[in-house]
Amino acid sequence: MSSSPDQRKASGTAELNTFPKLLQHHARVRGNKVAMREKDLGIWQAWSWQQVLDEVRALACGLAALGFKSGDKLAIIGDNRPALYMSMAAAQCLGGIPVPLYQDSVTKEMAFVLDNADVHYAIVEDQEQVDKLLEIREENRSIRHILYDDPRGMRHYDFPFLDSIENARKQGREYDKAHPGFFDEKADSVRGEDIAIMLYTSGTTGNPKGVVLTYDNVIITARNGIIREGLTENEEVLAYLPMAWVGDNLFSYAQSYVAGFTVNCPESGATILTDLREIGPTYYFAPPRVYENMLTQVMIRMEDASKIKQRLFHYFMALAKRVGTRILDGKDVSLSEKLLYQLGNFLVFGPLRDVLGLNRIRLAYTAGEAIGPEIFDFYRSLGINIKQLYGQTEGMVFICVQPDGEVYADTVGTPAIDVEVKIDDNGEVLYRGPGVFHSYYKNPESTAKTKTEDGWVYTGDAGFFAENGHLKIIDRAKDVGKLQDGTMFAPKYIENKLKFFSFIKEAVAFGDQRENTCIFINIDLDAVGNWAERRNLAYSGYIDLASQDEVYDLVQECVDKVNEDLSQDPLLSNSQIRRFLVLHKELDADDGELTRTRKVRRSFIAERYAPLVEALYSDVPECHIETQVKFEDGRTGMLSADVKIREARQFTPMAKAS
Amino acid sequence: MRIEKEVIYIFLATLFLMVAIPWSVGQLSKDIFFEWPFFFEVAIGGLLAGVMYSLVALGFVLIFKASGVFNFAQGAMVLFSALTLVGLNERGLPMWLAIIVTLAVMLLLAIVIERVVLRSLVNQEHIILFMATIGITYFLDGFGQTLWGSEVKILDLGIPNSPGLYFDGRILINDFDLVAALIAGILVISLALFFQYTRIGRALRAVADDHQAALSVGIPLKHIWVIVWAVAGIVALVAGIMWGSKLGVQFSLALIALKALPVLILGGFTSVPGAIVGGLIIGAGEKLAEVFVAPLIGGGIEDWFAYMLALAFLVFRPQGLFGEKIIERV
Amino acid sequence: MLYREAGEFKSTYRADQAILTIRQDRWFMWALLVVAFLVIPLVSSEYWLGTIMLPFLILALAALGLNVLTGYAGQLSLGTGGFMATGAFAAYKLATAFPELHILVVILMSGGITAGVGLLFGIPSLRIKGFYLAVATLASQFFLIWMFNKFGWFTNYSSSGVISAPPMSLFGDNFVTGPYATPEAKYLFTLTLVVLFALMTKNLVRSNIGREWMAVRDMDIAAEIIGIKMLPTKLKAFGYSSFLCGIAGALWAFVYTGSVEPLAFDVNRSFQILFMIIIGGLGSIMGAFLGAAFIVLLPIFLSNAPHWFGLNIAVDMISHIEFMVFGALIIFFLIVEPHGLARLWQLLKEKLRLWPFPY
Amino acid sequence: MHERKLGEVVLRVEGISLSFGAMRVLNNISFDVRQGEIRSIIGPNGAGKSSMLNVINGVYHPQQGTITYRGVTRDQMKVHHAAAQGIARTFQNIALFKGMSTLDNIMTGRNLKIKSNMLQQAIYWGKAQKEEIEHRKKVEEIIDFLEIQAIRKTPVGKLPYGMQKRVELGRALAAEPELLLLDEPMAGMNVEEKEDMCRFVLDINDEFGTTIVLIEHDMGVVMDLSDRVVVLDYGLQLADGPPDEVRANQAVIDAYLGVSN
Repeated sequence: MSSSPDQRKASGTAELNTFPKLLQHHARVRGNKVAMREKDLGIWQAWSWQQVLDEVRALACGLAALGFKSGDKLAIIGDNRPALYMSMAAAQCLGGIPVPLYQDSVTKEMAFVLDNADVHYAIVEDQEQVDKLLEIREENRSIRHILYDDPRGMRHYDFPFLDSIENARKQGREYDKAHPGFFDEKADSVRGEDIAIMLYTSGTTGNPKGVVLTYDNVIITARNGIIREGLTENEEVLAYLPMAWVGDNLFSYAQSYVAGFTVNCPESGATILTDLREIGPTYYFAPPRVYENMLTQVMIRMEDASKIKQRLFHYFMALAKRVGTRILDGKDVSLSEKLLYQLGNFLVFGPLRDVLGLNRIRLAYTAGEAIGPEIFDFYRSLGINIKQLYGQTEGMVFICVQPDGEVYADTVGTPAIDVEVKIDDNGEVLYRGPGVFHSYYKNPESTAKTKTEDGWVYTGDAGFFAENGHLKIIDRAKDVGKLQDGTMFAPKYIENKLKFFSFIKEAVAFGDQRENTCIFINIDLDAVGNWAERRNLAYSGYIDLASQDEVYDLVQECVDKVNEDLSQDPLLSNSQIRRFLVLHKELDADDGELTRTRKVRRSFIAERYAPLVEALYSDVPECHIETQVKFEDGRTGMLSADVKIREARQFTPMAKAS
Repeated sequence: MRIEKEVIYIFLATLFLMVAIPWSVGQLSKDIFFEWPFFFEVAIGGLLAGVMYSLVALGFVLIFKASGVFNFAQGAMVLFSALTLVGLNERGLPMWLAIIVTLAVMLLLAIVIERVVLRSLVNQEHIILFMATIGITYFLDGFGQTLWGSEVKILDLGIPNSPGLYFDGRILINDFDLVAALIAGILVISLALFFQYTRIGRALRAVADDHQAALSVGIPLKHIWVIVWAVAGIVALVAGIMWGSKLGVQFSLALIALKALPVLILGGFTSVPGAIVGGLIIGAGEKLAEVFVAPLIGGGIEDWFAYMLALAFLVFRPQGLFGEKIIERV
Repeated sequence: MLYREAGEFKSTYRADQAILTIRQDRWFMWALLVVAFLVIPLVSSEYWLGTIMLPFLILALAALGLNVLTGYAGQLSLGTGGFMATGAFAAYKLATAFPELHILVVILMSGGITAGVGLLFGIPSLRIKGFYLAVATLASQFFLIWMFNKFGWFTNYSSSGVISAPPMSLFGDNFVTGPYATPEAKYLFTLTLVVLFALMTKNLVRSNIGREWMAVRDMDIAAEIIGIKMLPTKLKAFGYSSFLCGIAGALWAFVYTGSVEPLAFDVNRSFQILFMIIIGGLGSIMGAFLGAAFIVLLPIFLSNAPHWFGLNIAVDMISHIEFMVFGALIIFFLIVEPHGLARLWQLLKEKLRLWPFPY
Repeated sequence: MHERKLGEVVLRVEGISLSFGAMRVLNNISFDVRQGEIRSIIGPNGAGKSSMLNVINGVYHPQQGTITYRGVTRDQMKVHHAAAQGIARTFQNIALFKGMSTLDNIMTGRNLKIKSNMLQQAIYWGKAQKEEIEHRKKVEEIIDFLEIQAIRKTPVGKLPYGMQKRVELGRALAAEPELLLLDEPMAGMNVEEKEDMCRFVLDINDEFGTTIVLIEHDMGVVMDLSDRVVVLDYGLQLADGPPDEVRANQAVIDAYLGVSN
């Protein structure tokens, strides 16, 4: 990376290398500017940077009065609340380490983290969390103090170790008076290489691991992100994702502290959409499913609109699809289409963005999973600058980001500032950079396994660099297999491609150690049902609908498109789908076919439907199967069906020579 | 029918005041002429006029009872029917045929009102329906006059319109009033009987209390509405004939509906007897006040006196003399 | 479609409780005021100002008054004309008995006197409700008109029963009544008063008293149980409503017509105002204005429309047709939208706010 | 639930009899309500429970008996006295102001606490506005307490039944009552809504120390919530005492068995 003026500026403020220092800096420089807002009691209550500092100072001193020392861990549990964000800062000002926990975790999960992280102090949102901690405390006495934000229902909780944040602040102010200089000295003594925070990753297997991040990790990464995107102190973000998740910590805490912009906390889970619209954030992060739900809502609501509106909508959306992303990326568009787009902007895009609350967005990110190209393009064509990034807790989020003007639905962009990325021989992605974590807490073994001596981190993801220099993530490395001919087989990649079609709800790809790829498909009953109704196709239920030839035709179209896509990709063109079937029952977590988070359990399914898999790899056109199912009332029964199998169209691979 | 004691007291007090006030005014003021035969003459004239008020009020009560609609258009229906009758007659139809055709027109009107207005507003609040009838009023007033013109028309049914002397020539009564009151009285009584003793009549009463119950009688709601509006139309026609032949058929006929309003609030919106008694009280009270009290305050009180009288009653009986008591339930 | 609301959040209750909380609405309102105060007087003919805008504004004020009573407090009244007459005659008596009084004082005082009369006629509302009350208000209508006709004192014993407003000026020789007053001055004077009273009314209906009125309207027994006292609440509605109607009456007599007889305020005037709030929208400030505009403009349209089609219809015929059209429109509005033009306006606004979504 | 001590008697009804015409609705009913307790009135349909509440807050005027509230004995309560002295209530059939939003409905509940006069409200400046804001804050606390933020500005007519009940409770709470009468607050609710409502009732009693008189059909709910229970049946008082005692009372068992037959 060449050194831009921005970067020089960044190094010029290098002394602002911890959150305590940043906080004091903002209180000095923009003390009256709003740092945080929370919708509470019907209006957006605001805290200026000076007020934040005052409250943080009071709480920090209060914690100190309770015996909180440098290096102590402070568990933070609750919805996104200013008081909790300030608790984080308060702990950091004392040289302590905040450990945010997922507020919806059950007691057992919480108990593990609290124990693993050696937590003695906790600040929680409300009675619900206090109850959990009290339950944990019955067995694990290591929690010495609990502070809560919302006093509701706490009147009869009479424990010496339990108090409100309010009271702690009050005591803190007295402590501050009694020990002048204590706070400043403590806050100043925090160094960049000190541990800033511990974030527990919800490992898919085994217990969660505490990722230890230093101030340098967090702040340099945050600052690099700000520089790359040109973010300013005037951004507005909505803090609505779990505080325990690294992304929230970066977007709603670290970057706010670095850039000095405003963080807004919604009123409650039920009002997020309203609050989003009220605030109209300029900088926004959401996982793909949020965008997906939003788009679904848009489409459903438009279905009920008058015919004229629908035609207007579809006309301009088609226009947007043609030219919208090109305009956003600053590419050439004919004047007439540009004018037409402006008209569309007035009639459709603008109002749509406004109703969704996305009107003021300058930058929106999505990450975490692959996003459907349709969805991605929909938002971009509306003129919303949504970009993908690729990141991990272990790297303080930023590994790759899509640069402006080079946004593609199927890549995650180029390496972030100061980050190096390489692919090892197995296809696994590795990276190195300022955000690379310190260690896993009390787990040197895992640390060594993940992070090499010279600072490279294994992501566990398989991927490759496309010709344009963008990283393309295919799958979890351990899931990636090989077809019999030795070429790569990435089941999730194929499944995701299929699932991007609204008609397909689930897909299960087989192919590892086999000669080609075959697929089970679950249709989306709502979408296909709707489609069928519009065609006056009668059906009695899922099984009936799934077996109809028209539906097979519909699915075939999707499968063929995926094959066409795959054929473009030199690495994956061999894993084009050969044969597919539409499964006679919906995959269900109750039957063990999906995990509770709705991920397909491929091997279990292969076993359970072995005859079908076998049939896929033979050349029979139909296969009879009987399956045991569990009904909602707990009874079990047998389900039998004749499942049809279809051949998919094959495409010749693109010239491999290039 | 059970009559509450309170009602009887109020009634007696009214009678007493009707006699006592003219008498005492006559004693106190030199300008007021008071003599018992003259008093009775005035009172009887008032009562006869009151029967006419009752007739119009009856139209209101019918509709209100059966559909909960406060039909402000009753007066317009009076005007419209009279205009139609005279108009047809002027265009050469014999009177009997004109009456029949007018009856048919009123039936048609009832059907149209049910179709266009009531059916569309079936579940609306009462006040909305009330305002709709104001709309009907305006429409009928305009429509009738557009069709038949707005000049005053003479309606002559051959009823003698000359004063007659009764009780040894001591009391003077207009024969026309007597005949009109007789006809009105017959109509009132037959309607009361119709309500009380016929199946449809009972259904009409039932529907006022409970739409569901009415349905169980086996008559569709829309028919019931058509019937009451048609009956109200007939009543309007009779009233129109009476008032029209007395005063001439003209726009001011529509205003007599306004006269019926105090009768209603005095008698109670839901009571047929209330309409009768109320009409009589208003008629007599108004005439007596006009003759014995009005000269003292400048005269011309007939515009408002009936209202003030009714208001005075309301203070004691907010639901009117025979109205149903409203029990608030929560 | 025109609305861009994202990012318009409220951080104080004051902002959240403002009359117009959406930026575009505020712009629209300011634009409207600019048009009303600057553009209209500059571009309108004398005819427009004098015979359309003036009665529109004054009747809108009366409709505002009736809407407080009927639309907000739920007390149906058919006595508006009587109260307007009271205002007119009170203003006349005040202006002639105390010629040194300023026009504003005269108008406000006549409003005050009318409020007193309104209170008097509102007393029965404690015991009687609904249609009974409506009829009772008719009594006040007839009684008041009779009174002004009957007693010469009210007209200073003028033989014709007509009262004429003396020339009065706002300051210097800026006359707003009498022969020297320019239509512009009359218009601006009336407009200012009407805008101020509309604002005042809006303030009332969004305050405690307004909520009490609506509570009484929506469910009086529940209102009483939560501590709302019926008589004061209803009387305040009667008083304030008559206050506005009285001022409207005074303006009608003094500023608009200049001379007037009691018949100008007969029961048809009451109905006219009632129609305004039905068509405009019960319980809406905006509705009073929309309804007044509609009712004022409709007859003008109706009497001109035949000419546009080359038809020649007799004047009395036109007035009959006008009756029919009025009646039919009332019914049409009640069927299509019982809450009137204001609701249509609101629905349109909602549509625009949600555009392109239907809900 | 933790052990609670019952306070002073705040309300005592003695020998209350009420009839409408020839129909006797309440017959010689006597019981008391103590400070800070949750007192339930139960009984089958038509037992006179709602009428009893109506007597307490002055909607109905009994022919016999006395009502003693806060040391003052009256033959009958007047509606405005009840409201002014801190008795608030909800209704069996929701009695919200349909034309207003949730916020305005609850604001209306604070009408007795608003001191600015009409002129000040017309000008909407100074005192009136200050008061509006002050009371808005209180109302927002209630909205927060009842977790109805999402429907704050929705016209109540558009709300589902369960939500309307909550708003009505909010309106009653807005008066900061000392005695809260709840007329079947859980009628017609699903299990989840019932649980929420139970929690609110307990929290109100707990957080604000409000004394509550409750009518309820659901016996499970009553027995869980109440400190003491009065049982009515066709206007007669069958029993009065703590839930366990009442449950064991033979007359009560008979009456309820009679109902289920």
